[in-house]
Amino acid sequence: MNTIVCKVSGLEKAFGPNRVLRNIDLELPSGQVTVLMGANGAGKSTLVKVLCGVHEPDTGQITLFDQPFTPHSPRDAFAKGVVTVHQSINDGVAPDLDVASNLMIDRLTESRGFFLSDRALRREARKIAEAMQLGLDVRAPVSSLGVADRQMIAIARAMVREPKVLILDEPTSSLSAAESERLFTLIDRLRATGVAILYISHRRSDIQRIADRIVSMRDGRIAGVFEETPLDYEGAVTAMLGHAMTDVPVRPTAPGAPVLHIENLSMQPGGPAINLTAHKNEVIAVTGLLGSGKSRLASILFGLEKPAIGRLTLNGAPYAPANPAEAIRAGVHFSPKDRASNGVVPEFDITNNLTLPFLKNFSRLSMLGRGGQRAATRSMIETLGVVCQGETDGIGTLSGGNQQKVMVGRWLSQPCALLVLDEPFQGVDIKARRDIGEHIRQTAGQRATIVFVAEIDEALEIADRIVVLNEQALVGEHKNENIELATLMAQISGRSEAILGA
Amino acid sequence: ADMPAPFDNAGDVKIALVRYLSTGDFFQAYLSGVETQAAALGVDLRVFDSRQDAALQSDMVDQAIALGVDGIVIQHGLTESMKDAAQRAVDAGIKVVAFDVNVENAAIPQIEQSDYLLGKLALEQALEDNGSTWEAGYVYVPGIAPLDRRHVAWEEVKAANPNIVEKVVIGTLDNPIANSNANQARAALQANPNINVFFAPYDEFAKGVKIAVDEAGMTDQVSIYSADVSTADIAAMREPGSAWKATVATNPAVVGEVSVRALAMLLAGEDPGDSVIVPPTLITQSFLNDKDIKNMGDLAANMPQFAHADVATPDWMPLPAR
Amino acid sequence: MQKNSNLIHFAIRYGFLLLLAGLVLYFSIFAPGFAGPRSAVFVFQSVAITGILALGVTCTLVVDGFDLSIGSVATSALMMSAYFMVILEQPAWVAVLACLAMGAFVGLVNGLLIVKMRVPDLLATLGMMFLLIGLQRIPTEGRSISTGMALPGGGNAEGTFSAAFLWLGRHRFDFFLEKLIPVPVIIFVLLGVLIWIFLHLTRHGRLMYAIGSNERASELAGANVQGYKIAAYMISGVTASIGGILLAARLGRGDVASGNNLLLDSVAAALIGFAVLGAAKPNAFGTAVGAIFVGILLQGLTMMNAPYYTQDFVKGAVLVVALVFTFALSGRKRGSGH
Amino acid sequence: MQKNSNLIHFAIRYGFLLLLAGLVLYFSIFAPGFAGPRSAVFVFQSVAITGILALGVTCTLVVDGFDLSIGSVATSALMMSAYFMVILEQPAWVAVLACLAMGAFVGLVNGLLIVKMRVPDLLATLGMMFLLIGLQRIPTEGRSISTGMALPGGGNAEGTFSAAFLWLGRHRFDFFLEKLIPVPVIIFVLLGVLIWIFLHLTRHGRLMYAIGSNERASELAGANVQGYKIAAYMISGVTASIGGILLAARLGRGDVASGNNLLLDSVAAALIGFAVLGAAKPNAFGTAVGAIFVGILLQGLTMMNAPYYTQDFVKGAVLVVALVFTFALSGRKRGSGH
Ligand SMILES: Nc1ncnc2c1ncn2[C@@H]1O[C@H](COP(=O)(O)OP(=O)(O)OP(=O)(O)O)[C@@H](O)[C@H]1O
Ligand SMILES: Nc1ncnc2c1ncn2[C@@H]1O[C@H](COP(=O)(O)OP(=O)(O)OP(=O)(O)O)[C@@H](O)[C@H]1O
Ligand SMILES: [Mg+2]
Ligand SMILES: [Mg+2]
Repeated sequence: MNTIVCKVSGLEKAFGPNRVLRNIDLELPSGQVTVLMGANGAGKSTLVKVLCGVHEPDTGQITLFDQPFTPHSPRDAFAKGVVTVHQSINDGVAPDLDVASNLMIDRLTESRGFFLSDRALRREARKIAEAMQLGLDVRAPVSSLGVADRQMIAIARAMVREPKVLILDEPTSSLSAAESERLFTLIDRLRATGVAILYISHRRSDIQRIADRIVSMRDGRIAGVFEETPLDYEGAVTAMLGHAMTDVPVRPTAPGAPVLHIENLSMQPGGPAINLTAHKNEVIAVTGLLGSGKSRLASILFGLEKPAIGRLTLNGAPYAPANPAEAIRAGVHFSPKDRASNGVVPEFDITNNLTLPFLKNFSRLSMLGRGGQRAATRSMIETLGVVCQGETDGIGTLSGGNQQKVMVGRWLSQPCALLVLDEPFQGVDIKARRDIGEHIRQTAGQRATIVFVAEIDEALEIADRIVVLNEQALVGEHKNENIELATLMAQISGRSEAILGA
Repeated sequence: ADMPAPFDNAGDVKIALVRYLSTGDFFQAYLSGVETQAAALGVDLRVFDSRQDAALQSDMVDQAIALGVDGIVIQHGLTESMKDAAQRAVDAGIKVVAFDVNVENAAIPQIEQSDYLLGKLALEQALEDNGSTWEAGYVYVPGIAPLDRRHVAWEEVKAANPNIVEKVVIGTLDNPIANSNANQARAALQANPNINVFFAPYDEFAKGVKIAVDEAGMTDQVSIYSADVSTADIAAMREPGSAWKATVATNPAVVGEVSVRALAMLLAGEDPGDSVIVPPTLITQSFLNDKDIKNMGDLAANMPQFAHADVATPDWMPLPAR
Repeated sequence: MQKNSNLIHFAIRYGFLLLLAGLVLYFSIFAPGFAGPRSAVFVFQSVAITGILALGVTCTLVVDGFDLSIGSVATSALMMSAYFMVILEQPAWVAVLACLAMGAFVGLVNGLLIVKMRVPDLLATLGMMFLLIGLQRIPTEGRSISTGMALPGGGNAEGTFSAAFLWLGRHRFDFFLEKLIPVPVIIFVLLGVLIWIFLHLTRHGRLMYAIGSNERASELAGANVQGYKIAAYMISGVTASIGGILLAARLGRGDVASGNNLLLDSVAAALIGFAVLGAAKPNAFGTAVGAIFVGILLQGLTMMNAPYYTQDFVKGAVLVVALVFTFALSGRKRGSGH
Repeated sequence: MQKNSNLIHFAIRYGFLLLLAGLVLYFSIFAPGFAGPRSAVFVFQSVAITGILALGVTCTLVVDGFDLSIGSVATSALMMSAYFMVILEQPAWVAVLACLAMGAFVGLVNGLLIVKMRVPDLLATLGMMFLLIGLQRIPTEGRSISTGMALPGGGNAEGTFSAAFLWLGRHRFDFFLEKLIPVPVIIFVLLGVLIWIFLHLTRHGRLMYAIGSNERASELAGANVQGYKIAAYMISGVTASIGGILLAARLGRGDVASGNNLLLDSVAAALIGFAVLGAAKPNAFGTAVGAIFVGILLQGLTMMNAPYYTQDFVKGAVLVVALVFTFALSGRKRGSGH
């Protein structure tokens, strides 16, 4: 029998009137991966933050190896062997420092020595990077890396610490399949050494791959614990939602008039040429590995970057936006990935965050009409099911998934010619993903829609047509009907060049 | 040509002016006096500006020594920081005079504009105009050497005239000085509506007090006495009904000339005396009005004792054009 | 518990205003002559110029910038207006327009340095500050400018500060009482209302706050980030030059001065503004209240005959206490995601 | 293309140092007496105190803070050391220790205000600045302190600045030439090396940079963020008080008016440091070079007989140009993902 490493009982936590954790009992056995499931805003991250010393609980006990455990700071928790990778990537790395320092920050905080040898630091860091198969130059500044690499750095740092309890809060939300798999292999290794792992995710594939037991949370309560093999995933989902989920298969609709032509576009000088046409009433999912060029393509569509060559036409007119403002004026809406850096305005409430790009629509002679803003926000909160106290809540008080809903809702709130969404489901729970997907499909008739997703499940759930990018080349196109998953996977990973011609 | 050595070869004589304070009209005029006298002598003048950094000022003396100058004029500064530096200069065989700073050195003549007398003369005029019973306002910022010396005169006059009631003391050196003091004076007048004499022994202070008096509508009631003068001050004193009744001043340009002349005498082996005092002049509002004086030039033209000081003027000394 | 948090909420929101009211009450009782409309107007008058500068700083703070050059812009405007009228003998409106243009130009250069050349704001505006302090003294070789002054080229300056110009600094409008409200106060209040409307009621202001909170997100939401940042520095430059013009009109001469105190006092006012109504961010109303707060404090202390050095001390103490109060109670941090 | 980018890289890294070298060359040729060991020592001496303060500011900049109170800490130390020796008649070491303790205490209070009370750094240190400016004048009612001064309570101050204390500011060590290198220069260089080692070669320094780059991430990684921030302000307070002590030792008197420009000049030095070796972030070596740069510029200009007001102008112009150069070329921004 596995020993219980960490035990939580009767835990309560409230933010003002909002009771976020209610009477939580939880056990983390050694050598097992406990997956915590719960809708956005259920209280998962809050529970994590209590465990790792960011928040103090109102009442309740935590024990670690049967000793009372009351961490007052992350430092405290660290020292006792509770290591956490947080949900927000921005909470993971110091961008102005190089990779080596970032991999070693936590060691620096507790080493006894006074002096620091950069060479030794880099040597250690290289070891970590190798062990975790990071493949990064440890001298590179983190500010030059993308989110996925940043996330991997934070994960790598946590995993090599020989933790007793490892907490991973949605670690794969910005990773692609290959990296995720790498992560899972490492988790397997840690599991084998007897570490108790708490893993939070909304992704079915992750959960099925990694879980030894599932704990479902609903509205701040534990709604069910599933430990018998085979794990009852459906049951866990039902417990976390309070009702069962039914699969609604996508029925591809007939595409309307063409909206966007991408003609012979190369992202880099000498890169492969891309041709793609997006139609009205059509949802295209672009999928591919990390670094395959998805974000790059999305940036080009929104005027953030210039293609090396090629041209774009939007509704028949040449389209070459110089900046986001021009793109929006031309009717292109774009929800970027990495909401914390690129989307959320932390000092604003939900209303101002949601209406930010369209303030002009809510103002007369530049004077803002607060009423209109709030009404529009209320309806979007309703549509997407944002869990909040009201439309004037500060965005920072929302859970990660709900912030993401606001970010997507921002661009759905006004009609447009072309909607581009980069990883719109980052950190969004299954139910909400369905709701948002449905809403996107329902409203797809007025525009063309391109969604960039690394997860195939997500692509299958939303798209009429799935397009595969590999190394900045378009290597496959599929109508979302009876897709051969094996072919799709092969194209994504670029294993079979032969398929290109097909 | 008929000057004593080393001025027979004046082009080779190098002198340095090492300044502590430089910002403001007084210091600008002083500099121009130094420059004109140096030009009249035909010597090479270098100016070191420490901008109110006393430590830097003493370094600058060392710099001047290193530069191999023949004479140094020290303009203002702190006794403690300049004493040693001045001694080093003397040790290096350099002739030194000091303006308005006591470097406690017998070999160094003091040029003074007698701040005490500035205060004293202004207050005597105030007593003459207003009798010996007033409610007074006073502007003072302790710790500033010339103001401290003018303060001595105020203390004396207060002690001698028990019916002078010091109602308020204000004063700040916040920039712009006139504006900040106007704000303070305005508050003081509001709180003490019976004040009838304001002693503001620095023209920036007086300017500020005048603005406050005008704004408070007390122009007829209050009289202002100050020290120092500039073209702008003349205009302010001459405004119709101005409360600014008198000021006492030495001509900073003259003081600058005298400083250089005293140094030249030292260089020529003559003794200007331990202290060279440039006497101040009383300038009243009525005098300015009577003579229709509009600026410093007019003032000098109408007031010979202001325009020139016959101090440190041996026969051979070339003077700037009068 | 609930009650307690309501109390704290109340304290955060109104604590500072209550402090202000308490101060007014205290001085009204203990400082003779403090209470009364003239005295009140005078408080406004004494802070009008700092307040105007502080409003400009507020705009740069909103876009997460900072303008260290305002003090020197104000003194440059002071010198420049005098130069135009006294030495170039131009009419008042030319001098005023030239100063405003100068302020806008300096703001533009600051903005371009920061936005296009990516020089950090503190650095760019510090450099500009030194530049202007030097520049404003070159035309007159460091002398103050007043009618009749000797010109470097020989001869005397013949121009005068025109009555129209002096009116800007000295005229008082009748308002219940005769000759009560001076022009600078009206300009201060007007500018305060204008900037308040701009920052809080228009979409431009909202976008500026968004830029200050997350620049990249705002850019991706289509905001013209560079444009707004430049605009903020231009507003700051123009308000500073307005301050300088009013200063010149009050003093009636071009006074060489460093403007350091103007800078510090107006920054203090803008920062105290954070504490007003628990805003915890730059805001125009708070800035105006902050400026008035400092004015009341200094006025009261002067009336009670406190020596000048205690004024700085009290100013600092009240600033610290007021802010500890606000920030410690409200406990807000820059938003952190999850 | 490659070559071009190499060139740019070179320009970013060494441009500023080349500019410095060019300046030295220019002055050596055109300013008589500029070249030479004594002149070089003057430069160091004239920037030693500013430089020491700037090193402290650098530490607060590293943790993404800012300390506006350093100037007033320095003048407080100046007054305090004089007060201890002249009025309380204490020996030099007591005065020095008291000043250092005062600096550390002020830094601690700043740090606590910022870290525990969550008062924004600019605000907390601005308040502290006003507080200290007032406070340092209260014991002597605003007068300068020198031996023989009249005491407020009657009688005269009998104490003196001891020789040991004055030694700190005035002694010059022989080094090739007799009496060449003054103590403050040695202290400046020592502190520079110390702080450089601390920031760049110890794990504490690295963590401070991490905190400055992302406070939250560092905290979650277990760094004692509050401790380090407080430490940064304490370092800043102590270095500022060292600056004040040296100033007192050079002046030999507690002069209330000294130290006005310390704040801005040392901030300028620290900010110029960003441009050195293309660091684009606060760093001790850059700060020291920045201070020396300003010193050389002013020294050279003085020797070329430039009037004081052109010095500010040139200082500003060079600052702006050097920085535009670095930042525009390097084009770094604070990191954001793709
Ligand atoms: N600092 C805070 N202040 C106020 N409310 C908060 C705060 N942090 C979290 N909450 C609230 O607590 C609830 C739970 O948030 P939490 O982040 O734990 O959700 P979650 O389960 O992690 O959701 P997600 O899957 O979206 O990450 C939400 O309603 C959120 O609004
Ligand atoms: N601004 C940039 N400068 C240099 N290289 C870049 C830049 N942006 C992207 N790249 C590179 O271009 C390639 C495509 O990156 P991109 O971010 O578009 O990939 P992606 O498929 O969106 O991956 P992800 O899953 O991380 O979003 C990567 O090799 C990346 O390193
Ligand atoms: Mg969460
Ligand atoms: Mg990417």
